[in-house]
Amino acid sequence: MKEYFLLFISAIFVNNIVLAQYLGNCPFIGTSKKISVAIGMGSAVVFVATMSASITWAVQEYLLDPMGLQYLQTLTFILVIASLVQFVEMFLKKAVPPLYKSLGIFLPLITTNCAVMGIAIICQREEFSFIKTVAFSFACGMGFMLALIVLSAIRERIEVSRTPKSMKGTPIALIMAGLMSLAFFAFKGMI
Amino acid sequence: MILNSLLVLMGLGFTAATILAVASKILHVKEDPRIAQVEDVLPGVNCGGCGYAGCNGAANAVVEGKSGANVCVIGGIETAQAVGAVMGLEVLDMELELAFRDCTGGQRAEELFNYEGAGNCRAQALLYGGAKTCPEGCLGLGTCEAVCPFDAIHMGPEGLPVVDPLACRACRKCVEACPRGVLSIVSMSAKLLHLEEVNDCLAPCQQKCPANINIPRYIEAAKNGDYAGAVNIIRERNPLLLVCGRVCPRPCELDCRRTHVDEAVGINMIKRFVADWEMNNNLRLHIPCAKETGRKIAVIGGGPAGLSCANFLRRLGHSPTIIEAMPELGGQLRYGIPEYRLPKKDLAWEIQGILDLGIDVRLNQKLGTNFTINDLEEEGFEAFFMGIGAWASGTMRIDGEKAQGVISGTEFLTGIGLGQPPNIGDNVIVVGGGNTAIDAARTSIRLGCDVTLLYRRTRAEMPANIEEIEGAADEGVKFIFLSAPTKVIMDDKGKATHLECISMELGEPDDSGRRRPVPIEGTEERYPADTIISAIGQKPQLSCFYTEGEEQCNIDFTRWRTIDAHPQTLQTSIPMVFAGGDAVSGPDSVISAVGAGRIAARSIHYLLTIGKIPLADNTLRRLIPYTLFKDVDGCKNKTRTPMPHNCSGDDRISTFKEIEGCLTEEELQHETSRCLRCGLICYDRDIPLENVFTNRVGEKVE
Amino acid sequence: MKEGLKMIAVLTLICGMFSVTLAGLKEATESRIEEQVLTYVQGPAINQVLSGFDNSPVTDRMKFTVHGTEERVTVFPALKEGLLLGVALETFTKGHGGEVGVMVGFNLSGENLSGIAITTMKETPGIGARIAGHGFTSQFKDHSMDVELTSKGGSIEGIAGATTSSTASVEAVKQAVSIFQKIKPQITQAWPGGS
Amino acid sequence: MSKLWKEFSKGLWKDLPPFKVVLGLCPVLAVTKTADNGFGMGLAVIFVLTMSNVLVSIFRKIIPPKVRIACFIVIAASLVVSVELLMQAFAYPLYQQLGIFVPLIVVNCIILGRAEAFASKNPILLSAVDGLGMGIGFTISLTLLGGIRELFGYGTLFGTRIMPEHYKPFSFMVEAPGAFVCLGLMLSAMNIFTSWQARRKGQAVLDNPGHECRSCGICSR
Repeated sequence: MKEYFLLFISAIFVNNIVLAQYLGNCPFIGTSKKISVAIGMGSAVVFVATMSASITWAVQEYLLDPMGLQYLQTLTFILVIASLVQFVEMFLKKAVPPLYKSLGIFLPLITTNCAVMGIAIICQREEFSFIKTVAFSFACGMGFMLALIVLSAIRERIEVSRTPKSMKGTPIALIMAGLMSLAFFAFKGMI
Repeated sequence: MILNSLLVLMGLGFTAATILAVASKILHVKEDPRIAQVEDVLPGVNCGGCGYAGCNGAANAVVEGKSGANVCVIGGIETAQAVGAVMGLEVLDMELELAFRDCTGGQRAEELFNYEGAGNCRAQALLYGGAKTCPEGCLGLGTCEAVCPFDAIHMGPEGLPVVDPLACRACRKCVEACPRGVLSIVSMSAKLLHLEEVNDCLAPCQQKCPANINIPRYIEAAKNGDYAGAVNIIRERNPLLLVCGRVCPRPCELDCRRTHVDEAVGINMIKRFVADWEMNNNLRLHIPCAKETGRKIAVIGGGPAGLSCANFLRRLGHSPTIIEAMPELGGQLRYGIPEYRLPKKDLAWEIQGILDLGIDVRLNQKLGTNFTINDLEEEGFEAFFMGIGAWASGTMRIDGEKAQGVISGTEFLTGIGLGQPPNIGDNVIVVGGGNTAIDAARTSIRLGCDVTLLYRRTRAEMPANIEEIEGAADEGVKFIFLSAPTKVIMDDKGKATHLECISMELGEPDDSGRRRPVPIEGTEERYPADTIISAIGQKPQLSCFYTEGEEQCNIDFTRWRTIDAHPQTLQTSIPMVFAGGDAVSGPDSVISAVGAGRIAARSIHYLLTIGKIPLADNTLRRLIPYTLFKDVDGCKNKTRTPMPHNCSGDDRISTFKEIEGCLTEEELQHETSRCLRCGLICYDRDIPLENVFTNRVGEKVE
Repeated sequence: MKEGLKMIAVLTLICGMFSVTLAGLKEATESRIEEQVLTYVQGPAINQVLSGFDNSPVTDRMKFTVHGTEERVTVFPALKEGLLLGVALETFTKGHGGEVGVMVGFNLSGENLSGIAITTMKETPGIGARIAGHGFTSQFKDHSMDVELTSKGGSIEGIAGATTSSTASVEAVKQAVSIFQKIKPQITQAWPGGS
Repeated sequence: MSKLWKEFSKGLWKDLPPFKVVLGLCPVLAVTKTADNGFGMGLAVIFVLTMSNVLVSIFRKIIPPKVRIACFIVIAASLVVSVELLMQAFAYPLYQQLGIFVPLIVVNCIILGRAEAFASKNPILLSAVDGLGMGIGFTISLTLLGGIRELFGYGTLFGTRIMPEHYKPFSFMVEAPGAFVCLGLMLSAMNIFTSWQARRKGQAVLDNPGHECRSCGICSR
């Protein structure tokens, strides 16, 4: 139990997927202008990351490893993730329309989110068990969501404050992200 | 290994593709195929500028008809045409929407405190709601300019955003960004449909005007020489500007802030100038109408209320038909107001302009006699407007009223209007103190009679316009105040010869706030009269609503025997029937009828399009107290231009020539320059505004 | 349906095409990649556990079959002027978070360990991961072939709080010792002994 | 020729990623600890981008629109796998340094973005030139950013000591926060430069020169 707790803390705070591991930065900057959007995108990432990490775990364990085709990891993973995302989108649209309305529009944005692919690959490189993979990918997704929501909250405030003209928009967002990352550094001592 | 790789990858590709292909079949949500087509032609950027959730959401909205082909704000006309091609929509018919700034204050609006924080309106609004005294005014820090993705907004020299209509794509970004609701995205229809709300920027004159004409704006336009602009602004609220420019009792001028400096701005003279300018140059400025809807509406009564209602319905895209009982349109404008106040040719010119929008007319058709509402319903009319006016005269309730030579004011004026002046002899007594009484008296003067006007209260209580009373006095009408008729004396043939009257004194104030006249016993007096015109208490003729032989009708009336209609929607007890003008309010001004016509048109439009009539709870109902100042400082006196007169002397009392004239351009310049350009609470001072801080609205800190 | 079939066909074919290309590329680069991996992953570890050689242990590596089993072991020789000084080999045991890989160096002259280095491990950072630290591994330098943790009566101090990781690395060393002893004759045959 | 040059040069300045078009941020931030790494990553991207543009352009006529993205992904992923293999074979230390970001080239928006926005609509040569230009632009940016971070963070440039002996490395620069802040400052500097240039030429100064995620068509799928 303690192990999983540590895994959670580590994935969300210490090794935050965006702020410490540099993954998923495009949507991090791109969808952090409004809190409402950030929440939608964040939950979509949690959902898809958990799901794709689990499936890719199975692909690796039962397909690539037995056949000795580890070198095709990248190719198979991205193929699986892309189809998965598209499938989930179709499924949600049919089965759970309310969820689709709140989450669905972010799903297409996720295919090319390197956080999702990155989490899947990290799970493989760390040789996690299945349960650990699920837990880790979920925690990483939560970390992404946390960072995204915090940044969007900051940006909503920044929007109304005096920033140098050249800093407006993306530059100041990046610097804010840098300061957040610095703040998250403090968690390094936790574990 | 090559074989393995081949098998695994092909297998994977095959599986993925198959699953997706099958899933897309099984999980296929029944969607209009046009959604995908529309989505294909949209830019696919998911920017959200259109207000829908991504391009897919926008495509859905288009297909469901919630949005037009021009849904995409960034795609421009090409995208709109492509979407239109998919949907089979005509793109050019889409109504143009633009960002519109309500506030006119800018730098002249006073500030509560000196703000030196972040240069952003939203930041300033976080601090006590912003530094401007006016609760609705533009803060002027240009957040809208910053958020505009199309570079269409720039801060003007007055500290107000100026929208470039060519660059604006109505993306709503500025509307969302503005913390004060100064900007809105409006189309022409939206402007016509808007009911003034207390948080709009409303100068007192605009609040007071029964039709809520945007007076400061049209005066501003007239001042800048943009007479066409002024005409268009007036037409947003009042299609009868030639008429009102002549006969309006101008309630707006009563509350003009300039009255606290010297005299009210001659608002109506300015209106008349621009209206005459259009007519005299025979311009017939283009009046835009929304896309045709094909909904048929019957407007019963071709008076000011009916004309106004039909005009606005037509401009909103519907197809109204005016059904008029008289041989010509105009109602009281034609048959009540004498020629010397409103020349018939001007009226005809104005009415023609309205009819030219595409309004059908049926003349000589009287409700209840020639047709019923049921007939019209069977004909395909979907809604009805009752603008039947108040044509029935009240009685004097005295003996001998049935005598020959006693006629009602409306009857008399109608006869004149129809070109059949009744034979009234030499001595005429007019009973009543309203405009109808004065009109009857002044008309009788022009027919060469000796006219006496009898009113039971004093001159100060007369409901008629002061100018009218003065005009009547100038023309030789004799007034007998504090006198009420008691009996008509007849000769053997039943013809009236004298009117017996009794003197009155003013007692306690009654419900209307006016002091009730009380007769003084024993003061009866007889006045000789060939004709007695009773011009008191006009009421609507309601008999037309009763089908023959039935006691009841399904429309409700008030206890004053007017039509009972909801004050904000003008809906009657029958949902599809609306009523307005004198028929609802009792005898009232033209401008009130015009205002009612627009409100009814708005209600009908909403009922026909969305099935309900939306009402904001902050609709303007009475004057906003904090906008009515007791004193207006910082302004120098400027004399009001006197009303120009066209004729005098014999010409005036013996012919029906129009009396009042129109301003010259110089006079117009002077008069428009007197306007303080009021906003909700701001106005133009002669002294610069720097360091004028107020702690409460309208009160200066010493 | 026809469109669906085309979709499937195109995707499958593209996958197939690229898989062949990639497999070819993989075949072609396989040996070179192995070399690179050995140079950059095992190389540094070998440098830690062996000393005084002038050859490239990675290039001169050889594979031996452990006597009595099917297992094949790669042995890296340390040669000086063509004479064998010592050898290194890598063994793996199960640790806390996965496999622990240990490179164990043997001194041919003194018949004892020349040192060990951890090549791969995924132990808990800050605790088990300390087995890779100098404090732990240096205990093995010039240690006799008989290694055991103090808790089990030996002389190697385990890492406090990381019994599993310590045991795993010691087990790996033990395993390496047993392999070394089994293949020692083959080694001395393959390279001329220095001593 | 001029058309080719136009397509090529736009990646070098007009649409220079990631400064003018904020795309592919992850590798930009992650692998620019040193100029070396940035340059290596850039080379890998050039290879994948050019090749994927060429391949997409070749296949653009036979790929059904519905599986378009899937096919592009397969093409890009295959190229990335090749890069992985080649890098392991010939530049193993770089492969170790770049780590997880080599496979992640496949999800770099630039690759799919160019495939979708350009290569799927243009002939082979133009696509190749477009990919090459964008790739080189990306490489220059990465090397520049890497150089700056390395210079301040380690005091070296391409591994050679540049800063004076007594310079104390500012290790903030090579950590994650430094990456964000440094990129932010560079973007801002870029803005200042662009507006200065525009003003010099007498053009209207745009407030936000395209730092929106708009140009990448891929997010929308």
